[in-house]
Amino acid sequence: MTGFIILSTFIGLIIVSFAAIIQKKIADSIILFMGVGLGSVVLFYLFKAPDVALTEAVISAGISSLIFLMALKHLGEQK
Amino acid sequence: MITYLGYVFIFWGTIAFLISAVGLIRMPDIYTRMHVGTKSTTMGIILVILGAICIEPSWALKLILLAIFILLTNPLSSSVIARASHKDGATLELDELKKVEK
Amino acid sequence: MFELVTILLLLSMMITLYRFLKGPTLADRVVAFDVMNIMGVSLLILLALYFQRSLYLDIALVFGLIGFLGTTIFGRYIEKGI
Amino acid sequence: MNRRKISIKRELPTATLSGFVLSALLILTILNILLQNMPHKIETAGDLLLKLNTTEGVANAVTTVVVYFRGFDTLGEISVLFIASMGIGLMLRSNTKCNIKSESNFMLQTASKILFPVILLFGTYVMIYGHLSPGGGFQGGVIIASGVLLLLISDKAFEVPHSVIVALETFAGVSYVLIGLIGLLVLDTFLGNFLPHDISQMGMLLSGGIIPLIYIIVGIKVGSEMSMIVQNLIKRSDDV
Repeated sequence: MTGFIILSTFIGLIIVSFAAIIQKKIADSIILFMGVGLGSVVLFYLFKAPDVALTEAVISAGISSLIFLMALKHLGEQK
Repeated sequence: MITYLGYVFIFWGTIAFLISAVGLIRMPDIYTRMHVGTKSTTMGIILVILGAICIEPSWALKLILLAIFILLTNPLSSSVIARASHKDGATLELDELKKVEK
Repeated sequence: MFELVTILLLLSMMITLYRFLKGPTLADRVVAFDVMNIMGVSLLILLALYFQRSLYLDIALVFGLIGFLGTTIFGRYIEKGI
Repeated sequence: MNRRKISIKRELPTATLSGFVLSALLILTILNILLQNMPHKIETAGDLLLKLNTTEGVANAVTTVVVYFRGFDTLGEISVLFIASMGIGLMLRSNTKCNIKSESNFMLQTASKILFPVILLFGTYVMIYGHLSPGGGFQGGVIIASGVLLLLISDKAFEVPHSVIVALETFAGVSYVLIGLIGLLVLDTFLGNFLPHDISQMGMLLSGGIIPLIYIIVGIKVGSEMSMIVQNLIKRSDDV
């Protein structure tokens, strides 16, 4: 059962991260990157590494998206 | 016996999640999607937490704390999204009131 | 019983992933991300029940408490407030 | 300038790709057979760490490594974070305009005042119980910085007072080195565990000796530095 969950999480993670690369707007890429963070938390949890999972959850929930969005605003949106 | 009750609770919670996911595809615009996505998942997570309390009664403190956190934060995100998309200029797809005003 | 519940949850996560990938505007993606956050919390609870470790609930607590911050930041970005 | 259009099908060397896939499958099969024949009782690194845990009275193996055996490295990591915070503050200092354009939602303004103490309490819980459950100083500090971030994006007038941040950071840095030096005096190692730690009490809060103390100090330092970074990114109006 655990193997099935790991496999489906892997497939979803690969699809989301591929979609994050090919987006036209950068803000779309950032929200897809947040999805990658969520999937990797579940994956670390399944590999029984709760410390790493907690760190990833804390970082990717709030701080990471703020830093990316602020960098996007500083640089200006490209067409 | 109480374990089976817990699994029944968790089953209905996942049914609520499934309804929410189908509604997220089915609905035409952002306001209805926001409505479907937040109301139904709140009920789903509360049912899952109730089921987990029935299965493992000794974890009740942490799970009730988790339910309180979810009840505090989930309506907040939905209201922020609704206000943001209204300011961004999103419109309703099926607006019945526009016919009345004409 | 556990298998049925988990497969239902993974199925609904997959359906939500469709809206998350396709969504025409940014707000659609943010709503789908919020829904996936809550589904992820319930998946973590189910896995803690499966592994029989109450310590693993801490990660679900973190997601329940500060998982909404990403949604809030993106909402403030969409309304051009931040 | 009309470049010849090359179709993807012709560019992709299908024979080579299928050769790669076949050889990868072969290697996987051989590895599987080799791993199946290994003896099952292997003493992994986790087992060794669990044996060490019983001598130190700490229930979390990661904490044993991070604080006991790599305590000096933790000091270096904290100073790296300090340098990053200082660099962001220096780079964004010249621009003195407020970056928040409009007032936020009324619900968000009300809820942030209720949620901030809860987030603060939860961050402290993650810090203090770092030696018994997943978590530690860095994670607790980042949770507290997330609470500050919630206040910053909900309230236009809120600003973290600079002098408080400076005082907290100085206090945390000085006391980390002082505790390490006391350990060096008493037990001949940097960050030696000079407080009583019973093995029989493993699993209780006070069983870790100086571990909760060090985690509180690391959490204060990380929290103040991360909230300074967040405030510099959002407001860009520090008047130092």
